[in-house]
Amino acid sequence: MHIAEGYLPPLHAVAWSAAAAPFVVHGARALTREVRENPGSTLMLGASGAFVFVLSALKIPSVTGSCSHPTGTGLGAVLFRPPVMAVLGTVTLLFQALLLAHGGLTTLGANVFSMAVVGPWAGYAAYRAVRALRGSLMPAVFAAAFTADLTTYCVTSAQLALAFPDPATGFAGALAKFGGIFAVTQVPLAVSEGLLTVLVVRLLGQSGRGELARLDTTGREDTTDAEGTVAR
Amino acid sequence: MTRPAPDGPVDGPAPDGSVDAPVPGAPAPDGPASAAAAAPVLELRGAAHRYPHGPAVVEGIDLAVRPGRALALLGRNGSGKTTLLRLLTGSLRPTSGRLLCAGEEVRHDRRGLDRLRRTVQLVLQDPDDQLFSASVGQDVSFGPLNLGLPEDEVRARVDEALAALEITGLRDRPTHLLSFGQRKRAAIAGAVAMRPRALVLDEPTAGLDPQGTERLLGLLERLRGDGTTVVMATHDVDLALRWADDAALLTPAGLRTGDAGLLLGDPALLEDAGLRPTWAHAAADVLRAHGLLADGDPPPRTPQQLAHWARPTPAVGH
Amino acid sequence: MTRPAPDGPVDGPAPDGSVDAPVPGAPAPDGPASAAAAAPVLELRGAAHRYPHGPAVVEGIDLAVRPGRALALLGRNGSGKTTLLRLLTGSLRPTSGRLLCAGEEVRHDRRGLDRLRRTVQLVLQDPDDQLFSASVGQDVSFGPLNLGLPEDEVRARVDEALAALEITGLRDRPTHLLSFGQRKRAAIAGAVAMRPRALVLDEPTAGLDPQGTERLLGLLERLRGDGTTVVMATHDVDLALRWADDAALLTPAGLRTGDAGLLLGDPALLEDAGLRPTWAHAAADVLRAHGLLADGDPPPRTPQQLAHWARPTPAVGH
Amino acid sequence: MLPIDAAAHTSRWRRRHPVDKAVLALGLTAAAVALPPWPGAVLVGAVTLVLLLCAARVPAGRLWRAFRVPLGFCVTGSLTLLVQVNGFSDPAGFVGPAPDGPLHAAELLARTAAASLAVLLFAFTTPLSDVLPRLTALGVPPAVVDVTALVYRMSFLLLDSVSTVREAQAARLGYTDRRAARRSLAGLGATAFVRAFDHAARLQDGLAGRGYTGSLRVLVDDVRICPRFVAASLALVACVTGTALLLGRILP
Ligand SMILES: Nc1ncnc2c1ncn2[C@@H]1O[C@H](COP(=O)(O)OP(=O)(O)OP(=O)(O)O)[C@@H](O)[C@H]1O
Ligand SMILES: Nc1ncnc2c1ncn2[C@@H]1O[C@H](COP(=O)(O)OP(=O)(O)OP(=O)(O)O)[C@@H](O)[C@H]1O
Ligand SMILES: [Mg+2]
Ligand SMILES: [Mg+2]
Repeated sequence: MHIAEGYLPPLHAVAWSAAAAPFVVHGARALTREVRENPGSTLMLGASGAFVFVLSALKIPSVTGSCSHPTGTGLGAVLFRPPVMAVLGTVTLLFQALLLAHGGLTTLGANVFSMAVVGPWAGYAAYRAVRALRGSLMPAVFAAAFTADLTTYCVTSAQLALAFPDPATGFAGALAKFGGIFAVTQVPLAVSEGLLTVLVVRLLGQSGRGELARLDTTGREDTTDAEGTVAR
Repeated sequence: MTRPAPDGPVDGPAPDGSVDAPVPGAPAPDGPASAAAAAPVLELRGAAHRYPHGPAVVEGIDLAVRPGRALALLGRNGSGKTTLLRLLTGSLRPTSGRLLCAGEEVRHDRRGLDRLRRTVQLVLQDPDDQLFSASVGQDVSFGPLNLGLPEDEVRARVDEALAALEITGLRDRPTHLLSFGQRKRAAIAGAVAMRPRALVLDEPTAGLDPQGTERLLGLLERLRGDGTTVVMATHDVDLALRWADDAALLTPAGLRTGDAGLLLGDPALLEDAGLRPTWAHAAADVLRAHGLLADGDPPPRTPQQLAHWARPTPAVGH
Repeated sequence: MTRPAPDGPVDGPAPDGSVDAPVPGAPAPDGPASAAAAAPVLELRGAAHRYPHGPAVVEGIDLAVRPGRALALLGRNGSGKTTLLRLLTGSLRPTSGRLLCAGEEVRHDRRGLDRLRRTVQLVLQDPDDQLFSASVGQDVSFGPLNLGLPEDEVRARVDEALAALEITGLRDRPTHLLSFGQRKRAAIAGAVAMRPRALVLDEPTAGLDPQGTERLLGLLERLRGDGTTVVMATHDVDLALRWADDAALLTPAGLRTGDAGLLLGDPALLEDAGLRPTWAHAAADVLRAHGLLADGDPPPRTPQQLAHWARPTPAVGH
Repeated sequence: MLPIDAAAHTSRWRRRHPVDKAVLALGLTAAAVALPPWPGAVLVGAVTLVLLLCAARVPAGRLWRAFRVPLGFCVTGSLTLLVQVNGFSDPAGFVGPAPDGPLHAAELLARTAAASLAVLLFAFTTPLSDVLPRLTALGVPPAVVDVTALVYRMSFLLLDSVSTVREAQAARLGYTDRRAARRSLAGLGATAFVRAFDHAARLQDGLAGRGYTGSLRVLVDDVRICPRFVAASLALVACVTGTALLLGRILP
């Protein structure tokens, strides 16, 4: 769930944009460096971005029976690394704002911060943590997707609570209010997305196309994978 | 897509006046068709479809797919062939009009579509749109598993479908390592494993080499022999003439349906539908003009058949 | 892909013994060809290619693309047509053998390829593999900009290419809202804007309806008139016979090149190459057998031409 | 395929420079967010609606279908302001109606609705394909612009294939029950991934022949920024702002 256009007061909108900017700029630098060193990667990065965009447009059934859209940021972060995901996530959010009227331009900063920065980093951290504990690939992938999804919603709740503190109990009350609403809908969705991501990764593995080389190299920094592309 | 205005009514009798002549290309009345039930397997009545925000793509469509008959659907690019096939198989819901399956109206809800999909299966033009599992065998098993069949039965169906398409040897191969023709057959196997009464194929021979086309036609013939009704969309007029019993042509003035031999021998109608005249009819005209082919006899269906007439003793008929 | 074993040597004289007969389908010697230079625009000598981890796909290829002549490349699925075209245009490097451009050997480094690409352009089968930009005009400008031309010149080239393909009206249209035929022409425009001496097309008529095919052939004819040499891969034997001066057939025994009329009239060779006999040759055989066509005259190239012979006074020739 | 995108490509203002439209639409968006909701946002919303329907001639039906998506979010978002959390110890109950809740909710609704409309004014008149190549002028690194433009083009192809594959799965009863749906969706996700990268590889081949060496520079139309349109837009935004502030003093 994105924060809708005009939902945040101007000060908040500016502040969240400022908070997200360094991450996006860092990502843009990493991407530019990647492209300079390896010209072919432009197309691979385009494909990654399209994949993330299309993934976020898929409708998946949630455990509760309702339908919702996955964020796809956990899988994206594991496959393409969080800095690059900051850029791809920003592009996705921009497209959603202008092509689908989801989210918005004034709230872009806030949405980028939750979905393209915190979510991917948290998901990636969860993935690395499980792997470091000698967990196998599938639990790690589940952890990445689940964590990325859930932290995104936690951050969104906090953003909303900061903007609209509860008249009686202030920030804490508002956090409970927004967090409570989201918890009901988002925890099942995060579980769904985690399970689905595991299935997708398993299928990719079975097809033996080498795409998963990306996942296997993520344990070692700065090694280029079979396709010599995005991961860095 | 610019369409030429229709140049005159196309509903009159066929211009060659051969309406009453024995129908070339039609199977004998005691062919496999007559055994099946008389009600059309699938029927569209007054169906129309418009995509959101667009004009109507097809309108006022009356089309009956008769059991056991081979139906070819022809028309120019963008005329709505794929749309029509999707209407026929329930993938799209007509914006007006009705779809009937074995005489009963199809309701476009979950249960209605479930039932329809046990009767009819669509094979898309691009096999990659249908193959999404890791191996051929897995992919073919997808449909039968969704039918809720027990594992043994699923296995049997997969075996049967792979055998029917002559790709048993490819069962464990990953789909992306297959050649185009192999992927095409794997996609058809996935549909055949559902044991549909009608199989609907969108441009099945596009991208296949001539011998691959021959082979595919042979396979479809076998499926027909087993009682499956087959519908295909194609741009290849000679192929349609050779293969189909009935033809349906999408023209700017609407859908024209009828006997394949008659419709595809009508130059004005072909022109309207964005097609070119068939070699077969041109050759038959030449042969008839020179007394080499009797008026009621069917045209040669392949270059090989035509070549018979070049032999010292022309084999009339074939 | 299973290939039949070659049934005997295929390098002997054409079995119909017509080597010395005037070549049907070839242009008169004072056609547009003779004006161009005599050295082949492109030439492969003893070229072979194997993809990593695979057997050699093509081997011992000698192929010369002569200026001003239309060359058709035929062969079954997976026989290596696309591979050969990519070798010819430098997008693959032969694992052995050489590529010559206008008589000079091409070095597969940045500079050598840059020069080659000013001479030859490849149009892929799927237009979506070439259109990367959201608007047609922008996409067509990509190549000329890479040539380092000034903006005015780029604009002029874009205008010219769009006009040549008759899609000036589509300049601002987004590529994802175009029909297949329109995208195909946009992709060709992107190549034409490079003003190549040779244009190489991979199955350009696949997926086009017959009238769209006609239109594309007309456009290619115009480009040839302007001095562009055109090469195409196709599965459509009758189309190749009608359009091409020269033919190259990929058979299990190797590449056979020669006059299109001769090669495509050889049933054994066609069989070897996974093709079927042409209607045109079958019809010509029938006409000759009945004294309706002189021995040296070319076969009818289209059903419409064949139909002339059905008229009361058969028009010999056409 | 995406209705807003399709409409933007045939917009009456298509031939205007994106900056023209950005100044107008984003100026109005800023006004909608920054001005006091009453009467500011209401005024901005009304002006934007008139511009959309009368000046840019966006068909009302299309606009409504696009607008109801953000409107749904706006409404549910504002509803949360109707309640307040009292805490467990409060005798009035854990939650209760917020004082001035309806007022705050209405204000928020007005603000989000007006801002959404103003952004739709831009989205409905300006295809992204006109915007993206010009982003370098704003200081966006060329590599990022190239990638963004590719994402745009490839997304449409991928959306198309994903919906086709989904349809093919449905035809084989892939969405009849939850288990089947999960298998189908996993196949869909994996297919999307594989397709995206296959397409990138093929595109790379296709572009190499046209001299691709890492940059996807293209020539954009030579439409110019229209100073009069920009000036008029700024004047309109200023006028709306002034009127809103003035009315804010006069009105209760
Ligand atoms: N999903 C869609 N949304 C909007 N318009 C569509 C969609 N699919 C097809 N169309 C339009 O509907 C018309 C008919 O398309 P359809 O694919 O049915 O034609 P076709 O006869 O199958 O063409 P082809 O021979 O190229 O396969 C075309 O003008 C096409 O642009
Ligand atoms: N990138 C690749 N890597 C490995 N093998 C390949 C690759 N591309 C093609 N091949 C193989 O090389 C052979 C020739 O392929 P090619 O695409 O040249 O055939 P083609 O004659 O163009 O076939 P079609 O008529 O189906 O287009 C095939 O067996 C194919 O599987
Ligand atoms: Mg179609
Ligand atoms: Mg090929």
